[in-house]
Amino acid sequence: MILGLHLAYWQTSVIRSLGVLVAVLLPAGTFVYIFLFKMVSFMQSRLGPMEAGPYGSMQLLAEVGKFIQKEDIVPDNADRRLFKLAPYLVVATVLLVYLVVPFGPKMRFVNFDGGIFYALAVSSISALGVLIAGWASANKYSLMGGLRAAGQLIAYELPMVLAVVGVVIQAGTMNLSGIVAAQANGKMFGFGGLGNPYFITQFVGMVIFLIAVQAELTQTPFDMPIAESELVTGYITEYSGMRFLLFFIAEFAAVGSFAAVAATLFMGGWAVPGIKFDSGVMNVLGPIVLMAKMTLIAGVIFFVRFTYPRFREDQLQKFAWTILIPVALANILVTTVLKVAF
Amino acid sequence: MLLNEFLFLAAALFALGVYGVISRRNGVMVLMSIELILNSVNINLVAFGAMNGNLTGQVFALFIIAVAAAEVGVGLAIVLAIFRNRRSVDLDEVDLMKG
Amino acid sequence: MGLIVAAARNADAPVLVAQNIAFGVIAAIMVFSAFRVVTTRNVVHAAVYLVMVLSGAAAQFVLLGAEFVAITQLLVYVGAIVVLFLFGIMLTRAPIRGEERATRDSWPLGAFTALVLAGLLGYSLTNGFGGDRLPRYCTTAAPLAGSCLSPSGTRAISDAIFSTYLIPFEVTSLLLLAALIGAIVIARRD
Amino acid sequence: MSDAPAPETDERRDRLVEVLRSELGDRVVDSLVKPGDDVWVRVATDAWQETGRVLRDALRCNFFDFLSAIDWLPSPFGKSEDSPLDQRPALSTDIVTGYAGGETRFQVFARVTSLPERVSITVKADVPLEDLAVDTWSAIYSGANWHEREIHEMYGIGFRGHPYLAHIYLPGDFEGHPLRKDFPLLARHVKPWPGIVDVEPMPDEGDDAEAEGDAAAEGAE
Amino acid sequence: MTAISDRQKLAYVNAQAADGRVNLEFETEEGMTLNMGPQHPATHGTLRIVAKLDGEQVIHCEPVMGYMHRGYEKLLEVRTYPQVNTLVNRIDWLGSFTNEVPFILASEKLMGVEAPPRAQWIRTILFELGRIANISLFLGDTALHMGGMTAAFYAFRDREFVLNQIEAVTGGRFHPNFDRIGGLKDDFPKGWIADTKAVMARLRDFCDEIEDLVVGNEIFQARTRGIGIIPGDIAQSYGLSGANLRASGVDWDLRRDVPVGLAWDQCDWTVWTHPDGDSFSRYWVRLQEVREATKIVDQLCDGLPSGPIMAKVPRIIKVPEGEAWVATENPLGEMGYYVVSKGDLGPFRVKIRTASFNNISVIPWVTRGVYVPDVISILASLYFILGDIDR
Amino acid sequence: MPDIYGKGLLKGLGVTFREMTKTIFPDGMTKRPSPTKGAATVQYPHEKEAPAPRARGVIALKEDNCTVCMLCARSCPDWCIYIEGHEEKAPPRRPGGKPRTVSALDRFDIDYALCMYCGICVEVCPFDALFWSPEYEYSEPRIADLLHDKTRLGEWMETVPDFEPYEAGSEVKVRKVPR
Amino acid sequence: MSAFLREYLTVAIFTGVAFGLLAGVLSVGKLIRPVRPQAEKYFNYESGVDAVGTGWVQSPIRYYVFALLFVMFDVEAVFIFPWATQLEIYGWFGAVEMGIFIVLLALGLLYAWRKGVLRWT
Amino acid sequence: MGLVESGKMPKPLTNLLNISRRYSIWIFQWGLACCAIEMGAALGSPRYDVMRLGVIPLPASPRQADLVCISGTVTDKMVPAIRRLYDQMPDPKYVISMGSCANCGGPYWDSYSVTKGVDQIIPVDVYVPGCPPRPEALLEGIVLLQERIRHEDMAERWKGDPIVVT
Repeated sequence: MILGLHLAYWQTSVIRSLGVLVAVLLPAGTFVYIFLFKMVSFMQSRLGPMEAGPYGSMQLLAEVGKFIQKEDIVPDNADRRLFKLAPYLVVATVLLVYLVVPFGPKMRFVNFDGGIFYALAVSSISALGVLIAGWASANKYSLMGGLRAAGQLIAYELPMVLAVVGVVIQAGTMNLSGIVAAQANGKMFGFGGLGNPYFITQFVGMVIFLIAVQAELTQTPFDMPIAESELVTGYITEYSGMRFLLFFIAEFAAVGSFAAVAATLFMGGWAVPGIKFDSGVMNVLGPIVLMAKMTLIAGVIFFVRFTYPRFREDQLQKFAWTILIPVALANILVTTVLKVAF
Repeated sequence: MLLNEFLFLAAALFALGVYGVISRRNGVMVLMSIELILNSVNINLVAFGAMNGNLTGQVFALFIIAVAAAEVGVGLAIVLAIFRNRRSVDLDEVDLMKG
Repeated sequence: MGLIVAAARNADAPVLVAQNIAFGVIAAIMVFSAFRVVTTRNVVHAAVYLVMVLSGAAAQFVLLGAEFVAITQLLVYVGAIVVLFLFGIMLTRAPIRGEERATRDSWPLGAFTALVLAGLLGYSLTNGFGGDRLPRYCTTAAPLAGSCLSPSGTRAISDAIFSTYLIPFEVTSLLLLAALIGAIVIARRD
Repeated sequence: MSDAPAPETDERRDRLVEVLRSELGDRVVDSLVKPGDDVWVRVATDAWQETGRVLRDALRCNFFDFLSAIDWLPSPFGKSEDSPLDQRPALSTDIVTGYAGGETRFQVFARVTSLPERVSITVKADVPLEDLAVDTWSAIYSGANWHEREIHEMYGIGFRGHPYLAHIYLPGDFEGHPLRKDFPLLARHVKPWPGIVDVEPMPDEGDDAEAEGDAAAEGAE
Repeated sequence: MTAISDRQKLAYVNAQAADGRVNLEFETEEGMTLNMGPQHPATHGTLRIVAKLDGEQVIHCEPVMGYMHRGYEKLLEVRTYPQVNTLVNRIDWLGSFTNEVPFILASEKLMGVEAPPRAQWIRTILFELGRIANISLFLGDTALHMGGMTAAFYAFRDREFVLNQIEAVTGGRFHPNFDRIGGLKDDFPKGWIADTKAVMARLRDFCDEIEDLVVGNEIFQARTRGIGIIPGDIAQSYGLSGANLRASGVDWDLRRDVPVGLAWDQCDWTVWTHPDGDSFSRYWVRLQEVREATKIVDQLCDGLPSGPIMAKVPRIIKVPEGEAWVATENPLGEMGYYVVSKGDLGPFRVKIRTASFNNISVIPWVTRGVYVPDVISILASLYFILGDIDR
Repeated sequence: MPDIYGKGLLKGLGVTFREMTKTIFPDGMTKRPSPTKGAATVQYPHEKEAPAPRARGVIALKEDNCTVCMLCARSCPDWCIYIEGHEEKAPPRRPGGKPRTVSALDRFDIDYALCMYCGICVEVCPFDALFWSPEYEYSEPRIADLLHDKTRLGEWMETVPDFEPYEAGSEVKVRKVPR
Repeated sequence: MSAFLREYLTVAIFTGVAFGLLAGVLSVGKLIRPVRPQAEKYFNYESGVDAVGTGWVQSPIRYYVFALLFVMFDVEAVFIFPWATQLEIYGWFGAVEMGIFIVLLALGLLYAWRKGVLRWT
Repeated sequence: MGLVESGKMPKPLTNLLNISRRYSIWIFQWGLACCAIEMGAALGSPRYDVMRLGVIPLPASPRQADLVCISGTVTDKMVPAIRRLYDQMPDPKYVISMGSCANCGGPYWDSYSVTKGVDQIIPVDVYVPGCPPRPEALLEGIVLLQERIRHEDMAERWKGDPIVVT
């Protein structure tokens, strides 16, 4: 009986895992198509993929089909095992972040007490994968790219963590479902009609968080690690075929995961004002609402990416340490004082 | 589960860490070995905490993680200083007493 | 292997079989990785093995119900300290094929010390805590404190820090400050 | 080309030559001034470097245009526009040098400009055949560095005192100095000229230029 | 803004210090050598930059050229004058028509002929169109090298209109082969002038767009201001020309200062200079240059004189013996031909003085002590065309 | 330095945003979106933009006009025109006249793999036998196929556009393409 | 089994499934992708030429200082988070305690700032 | 080892793979001379926008590229680099030779430093004539290449040793 139960648990877990993979790949693919192919093209007065399928909608399938049949090259000088391990690490960290994001009152994969803390911890591991990828390629561009990337990831991990603290102070919990509830049921200056979405009351925190996300994702203006005009493609210079595709997927899945976290932290997650917070219909509606919010945030990320030039490495570090982190600390102090005083 | 399982695991890590500290030439590797030792302590603390049903063990594990961070920071800085002066992180070649 | 067998033998209740197996597998990985940390010739490999030890430790913390410590272990150890290690390694030249001579000539002494230590520890542990069992995992929603192994919430840890361990907490910040300044002074000195 | 008729004298350019003569004495071998157009000065080989210094310091010709060389030997190959089977016409090997004269096959020449005066000068110096080298200008005009490397590669002329006289354009194992007139362009020798195929000339077409011009005019109508 | 003299002084001091370090560092085998090129996205094709690094700081940076060396000066010796004319198009392949003009002018000088006024005006119009086609790409490309990819797309988009106009006249988008000794090959087709004026208006809009998108952007300014400062006297000593020289505060434009017989003196335009000499000022000066060029084209289109486009020259061109030098203010800077003729069908020796060769010879000087990303921005702002360097 | 920090950043976003709306909504925000109309793109394989009539795309040969004078082959800087001909008797122009000697064209090849598209051959041809056509679609998987013989060169003749009239003030006469 | 462990088991299973899927895709690719070993294919890419120099990056010490700062502040964050959840209960006492803690570490940042380690030159 | 080399690939799968290769061609960002600018126009100009055809101009490293367009003059100094970069691209890979210079030396056919055609060093799939070819001409070449990829028999391609042209 217990065995049967365990088996059932296994099965449900596997099914749920596949569900998460869909939840990862769907937004990632959507973002690639909408933003990388189409929005940027429109911003540049052109059309983007048109031939593969109607309006180029099959382009992504073609990409996958192409990369799967590309030769897989591991350079002679590279550290074979670590070279092969690195993409797994990078992808896995991204996937694991998705696990804690709630998509509805019951639509969630795990419900951790320290949900946001877990998300930050897991995402900080990707710096490791990037460093290993850069080192194991035995390539100068890769190594410099890896070092830059890791230096940047850790420099912006901190403002991100500190920006979240403000939300945690306001919500009084680290559980992401709890944060959603706190926003849906909260009051803003005594007015509860819209709940208390933190993008208003934690505006500074959100700006810091989004800037940090931009940097964590190594998107322009913070894309020096993969700055093609300097370091070719940085730490992925030596990767070919499927392994490269894994990095590519990871990049866009990470956009999705950070957008999901940001949407949950600052925009009320899957909840919408006006619909009762924990009604069953939100289990269906919630994922759609969250996806819409994610798309909005990802849109901003790519909008900025395709508009700005990039910083220099030291300017980026200086920006993080002399502006973002002090501001984030001040934000914590202000939030603390407000929370305690009122 | 037995408490001893965790304690044995910690002991094994501790012994390996001690071996590493004594036998490694590379200063960075010695620091890593020290990390093993600190981790074994952490496992012990948390296990005892669970055994006794209070949070002291966990809180102290947190403090130890903080201490480990400080230790690695200073330790690596020393290794780097040595490296800059001697172009080597080989502890055999570095006799600090001589200067 | 022995650990897995031991774990399986110690299975005192069916519910705990899974935990014991999990413990055994993780412990075996940890010990193997720790062994490789102190024996591999390649510094970067050593760092990667260290990551496995540290993640294994985090998993053990989860088994012990210490969720917050486990995540902290990931955040600080894996996400920060190992990265610091890797930076240190890359600042000090890590040949991709590993070092020619990674161990000192005195390694037998180290091995001997470690073996003696392990023997002593094993003996004393078997003597001291031979039959002590950890409390079972709580199954009820509101367990009595201390009677069973329950995940300790972040709030509880926070309460502990901000009541009993306030002084150590503040001292920690002093320690970190001192370490920071010290490390900067050492690293920047030309 | 200005609309006004060229003036007979050109004070600015004459002054350039005068100052050079007063500074260098009889080491200014020859000079030519085209009023309102340009000025050429040829100096002795051993005065090459000093000329540069005088130009920069005394004449404020701070702007460095270029430094180059020339091989006055007529090409022994022509344009290779003939059948490889045919006898090559014997081309003259007499060296006829250009403005301001010259005595040897190779000459280096450089051009600098004085921006405030808005006047440029071309200076030349012979390179003795027995020792193909002159003094470097790279200490006087920083830009001369690469130009001298280029000349060294293209003509084999050395520059004494140059900091780094290495190949600049060609791969390291390239042999020969391409801009010397006796360096053949092999492709032109190997490939038969497609214009040699023997067809009778058209009745209304001669070989001389005027007739062709007429033919073209006819064709255009 | 810091006073420029202070900044230049600082640049001097830094350069001196870097000089001392170069000698020291080259002896000790420390540091890393970063190789960029021959295939590298930052080098516009095939330039190779070998940089000796200390961390991310450049100790010494040496350009390696010759990957595009095609032996122009030798090839021109075996070609006739019409054939030379078509070959030199390909030196600065973005400037198209501007390459032909100084050569033709030098040949005309030797032959003593002068093109009729209409031909000179058309030459000037096409010259300025070539400048716009060239520099508008620079405006986008530099932004691209600093990560702002959208500007490059805008540049390509609006450049197409200029190329269309050039093609409508000359038949070639890049390589017009349109200039002839004594005049031009052909005249404007009907309706061309109206189209051109519309295109010029469009390009002024493009300049405004670039102003908003790139020049005004704080990140771009942070990346370029105070980076890669070249003082005026250093620039002259290296023979920098064009916008690079003017951005160093030297007011020198061959179009204005050394008239060669084209129609620039017939219209009203400004020579822009900038006192700073850094990457930003080079970008800024070029942006203004595009604007001025559109003004010049507009004015010349309005006042185009009627008449023939060809002077009387023999059908087969033999240039009399002599030496002549003509340089014009090309998009990249001063481009001149020193033509030595022996009275044959083709020139005896042609020394091609290209702007880029001198412009990038300053790279080892200017990149000492900067960071790797700055090398990119300095390279981009110096603006070179490989064909123009290597010939 | 800018007076207000961040103003330039916002302006930049504005530029790209305006362009995006212009592309998606070419007829204004109220009409339905139509990027294919709003974008500057010409969708090449499906729609083609006619190049300028003077564009130098490919050289067409009017075989009847060629007199095998070799001028084009001689003035070609790339030596990429190969002409062979022979002399033959042609019927007299007027009935009863003497038979003429004409040069008949056996081979007229242009190697487009080598051609530099300078147009010197077209310019020097005194008999109106060579013309520029703006056609550009003749890529080949085999390089040998880029050598166009006289039949293929003759086929291009259909694509040769008429010469355009000139801008006001010009004194150049407009030529005619022989059909 | 407790709900708490069960959720972590989900994480473990999920990781396993994800890794398995990635490995599966890679091994499917192995079937349909060519292998054409050529010596030069496995040389390291360096813009098309042989690697120049020893290839070892002497990465700047400042990277280390940044990493160090990060570690210290990361540890700080670890203590801030539990505190943040309970702030409502601690009130002013908690605010002051954490204020001291943060200010002490901010002093470190200030020190680094004044020492010039945040700048590159 | 693989199905492809053995020629045992099922027909529908081959079709599928060919189609995906056809619509996903990552073109190496690498230009040599004048043609590079026209290639840049094809890749970067909104008027041509090669991305429509599924040609993605992202990769700056040969490891991720499927197609290299040799756009411009190939000099003797450049030859080893071209060969190296071509070798470093993972199979299956394609080459377009763009313009007269790359086809067989073009205007520099008689130069002492220019290689007479890139097909002397690497195998070429499509030759695009022109000096430089218009961007549309390159697009035509790409469409031609896509047609060829669509009907390509991979087993044929992988038969025998790697193609080495010396």
